[in-house]
Amino acid sequence: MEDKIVKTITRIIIPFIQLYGIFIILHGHVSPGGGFSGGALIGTSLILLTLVFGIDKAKRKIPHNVSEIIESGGMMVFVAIGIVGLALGGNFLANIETGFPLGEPGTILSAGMIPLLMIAIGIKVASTMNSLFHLLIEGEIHEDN
Amino acid sequence: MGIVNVIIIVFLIVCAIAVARTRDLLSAVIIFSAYSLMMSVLWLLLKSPDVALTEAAVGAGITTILFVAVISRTRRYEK
Amino acid sequence: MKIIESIMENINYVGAIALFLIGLHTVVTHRNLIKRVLGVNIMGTGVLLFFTSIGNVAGGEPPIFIPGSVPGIFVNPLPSVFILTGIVVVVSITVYSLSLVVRIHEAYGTIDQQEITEMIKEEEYHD
Amino acid sequence: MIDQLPIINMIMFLVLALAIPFLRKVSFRLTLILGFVVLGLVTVSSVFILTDVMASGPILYRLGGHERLIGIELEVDLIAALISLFILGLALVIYIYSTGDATEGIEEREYARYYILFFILMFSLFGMVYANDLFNNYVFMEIMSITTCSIISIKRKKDTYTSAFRYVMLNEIGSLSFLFGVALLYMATGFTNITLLQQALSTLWPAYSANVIIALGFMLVGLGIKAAIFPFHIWLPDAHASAPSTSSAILSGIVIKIYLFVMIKVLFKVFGLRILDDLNISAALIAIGSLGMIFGSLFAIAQKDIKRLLGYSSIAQVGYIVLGIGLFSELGLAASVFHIFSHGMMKSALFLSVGIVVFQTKRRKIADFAGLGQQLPLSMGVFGIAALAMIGLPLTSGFISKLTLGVAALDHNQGYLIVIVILSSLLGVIYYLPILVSAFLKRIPEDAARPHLEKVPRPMIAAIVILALAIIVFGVFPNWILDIIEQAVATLGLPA
Repeated sequence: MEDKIVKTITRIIIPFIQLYGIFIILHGHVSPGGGFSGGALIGTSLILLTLVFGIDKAKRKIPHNVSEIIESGGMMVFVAIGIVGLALGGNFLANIETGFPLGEPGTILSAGMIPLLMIAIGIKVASTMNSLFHLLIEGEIHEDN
Repeated sequence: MGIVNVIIIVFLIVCAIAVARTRDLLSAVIIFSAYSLMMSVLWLLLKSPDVALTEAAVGAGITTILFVAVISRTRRYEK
Repeated sequence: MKIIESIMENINYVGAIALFLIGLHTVVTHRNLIKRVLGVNIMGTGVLLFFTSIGNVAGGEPPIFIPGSVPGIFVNPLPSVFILTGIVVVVSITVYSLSLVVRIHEAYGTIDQQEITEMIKEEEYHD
Repeated sequence: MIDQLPIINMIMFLVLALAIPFLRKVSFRLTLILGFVVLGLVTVSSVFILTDVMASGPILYRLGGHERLIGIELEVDLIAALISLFILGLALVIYIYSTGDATEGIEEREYARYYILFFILMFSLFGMVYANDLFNNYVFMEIMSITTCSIISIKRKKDTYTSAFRYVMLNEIGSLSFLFGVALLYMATGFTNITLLQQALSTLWPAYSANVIIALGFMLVGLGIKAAIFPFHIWLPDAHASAPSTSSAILSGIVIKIYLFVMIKVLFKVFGLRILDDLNISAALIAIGSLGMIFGSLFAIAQKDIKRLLGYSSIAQVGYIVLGIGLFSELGLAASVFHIFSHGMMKSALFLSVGIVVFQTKRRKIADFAGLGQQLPLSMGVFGIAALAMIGLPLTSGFISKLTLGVAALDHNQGYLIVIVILSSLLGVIYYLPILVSAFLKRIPEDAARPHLEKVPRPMIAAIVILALAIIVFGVFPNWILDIIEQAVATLGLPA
């Protein structure tokens, strides 16, 4: 798309969308929302980027191999946080028993490990949504081995 | 249940039937997007703001975009 | 009149079942593949709406704890969790089947089930 | 420590699947070796779990230590431990086979993707076997349907896409029906945990009979679609015909069986015998099973493509299992579980040996099998053993399962079912025997053009030989396993 208005508006609006997504991810345990919805919002902003600036530029920003690493890595972080509970004698994904600091209810730094899980999920979902969109408009994943 | 709830449900059913009957796939997808948005309003009414937020972001946002992307790659009208 | 009243009272359940059936009808009878994916989506939201209606309590509040306030009656938060998971699942199924639709279109040049079936039959005939 | 083993098993599969994209860049061999190590470790820990469960009862595990009402609970009882070992055994054999050749249409660079899918599939299989929660069963079902569809459509060929699409649509109808059933039960009781549901339903059943009946119907239809029980089987033959052999073996040998296991769980652990007897589910299941046995075999006779034939034969065999479940007696259920094992081995052996034949000759029509017995004695020999086991020849595992099923039917005073079992076996003779006869006994003239044969990698041969041996061992010494199965089934509270 060669429309200057669209490009300018997109440039302005994308940071705000992403900020809102980050807000939702970080406040997942105190207010509505969480990793998935916030990640989906960030993913939408990345899709908007692709729609306006074309797939080549979007791919230069987040290449396929990077997003692959982010996706696997996000899940790995999730599992790793779960294993911390296992290693410290509690059950898998144990929260309080593991000794995560609980903080003060109602603030961001509370609820033990849940914010960490939310961040891992959020990053993974955002990247997955983006790469799924790329996959659909391109058809094939070009793997660069 | 309030009257708003009933109106939303009727709207949802009408939208669903419209999605099934419309021959133009792009219109069907747009109607589906409106359907999702209405669904998220209904979920807000039913006191599940979490779900409403997610449905608005995912159902009305990403799903629609993906459908439109696929339609642009395949074809628009149903035979 | 009594019937209408009871429908009005349970409008969410009625709506959920209606949506489920409309979606099912779309998946089963439609020839167009994209329409069938849309049908799955409608079916899914129907089931999820059913779940929410179960968790809803008349006069309840959203299950969010605000420090300093006196909590009233909360609606059941567990169905919300189910629905969130359900939405994720339905989206992933949608994306997967859409990518299949794209591949099918590349292979056959059409997304009409009946045309595809005819093409496959013809190929088998030539074998 | 032993309490943590179930979740550790699942985590190992998940972590390996997630690590493959990183490992691939180092070396592909490493991935293969690591996969082998993980499968071995999980096998060891599953054996530990089995011995522990046999000694001291079911293992309960709560994720995050939350209570039953809101948390995710895993329960490993004796049947679950047995079934997980069965999955592992078959998966190991299929894994060995696929290290020799995952090809047959899969491109070289797709290998890594195949193994990612394989391990995520294993993760979801274990999740389904262990989960003591209907909603989690649904979630794992969905993970499984996406991974199985991808494994079917991994071959970049035209017809795989359409069959995968049909599979995914029908599967989705099935799982949403299941979810609807779960929602109805949740509406009536407020639980999705199986243990709590069972307690609640036994008291609530008269009050919420409409909910329970509709929920049972929806769940049975959903699982029926997924397990390819007779009237809902239409997706199965297409999916088998177009998929690579390893995928067909996984699909027919493991995936379908797990849905049947979930059906056992839903029927006997959630609803319980009283509700089922009140609704007379037994007769319905027996009828559906018998119809499946007859019609599956009849359809199989008409096939020209060997893999389609095997697919239809699977439908008939699922009929046996449903029939055994429908008898609602300990012996019947034991026969079903034994048939789950033995059919898993037989069908995998058939698919994998056909896979070798297709690999070597590049042909898959039944007519092309003529005279192959002399050329490929080993793979056709395994095919022959497995086919004879399918028919139910003594000294094979297929015979034992049919015998047990017949005895169970007699115990249940339904002797006419034996006639159906025998009839279905005879139909099996009609479609399996001609292949064997023409493969081994038909003489091809010396000057006839013989198909060019490719060299077979050793792991593939090893895999099918292991399966053939297992079929015979299970057939000669069935009591090893039947004893444990009967002990396991006894925990479900069925009449003897």
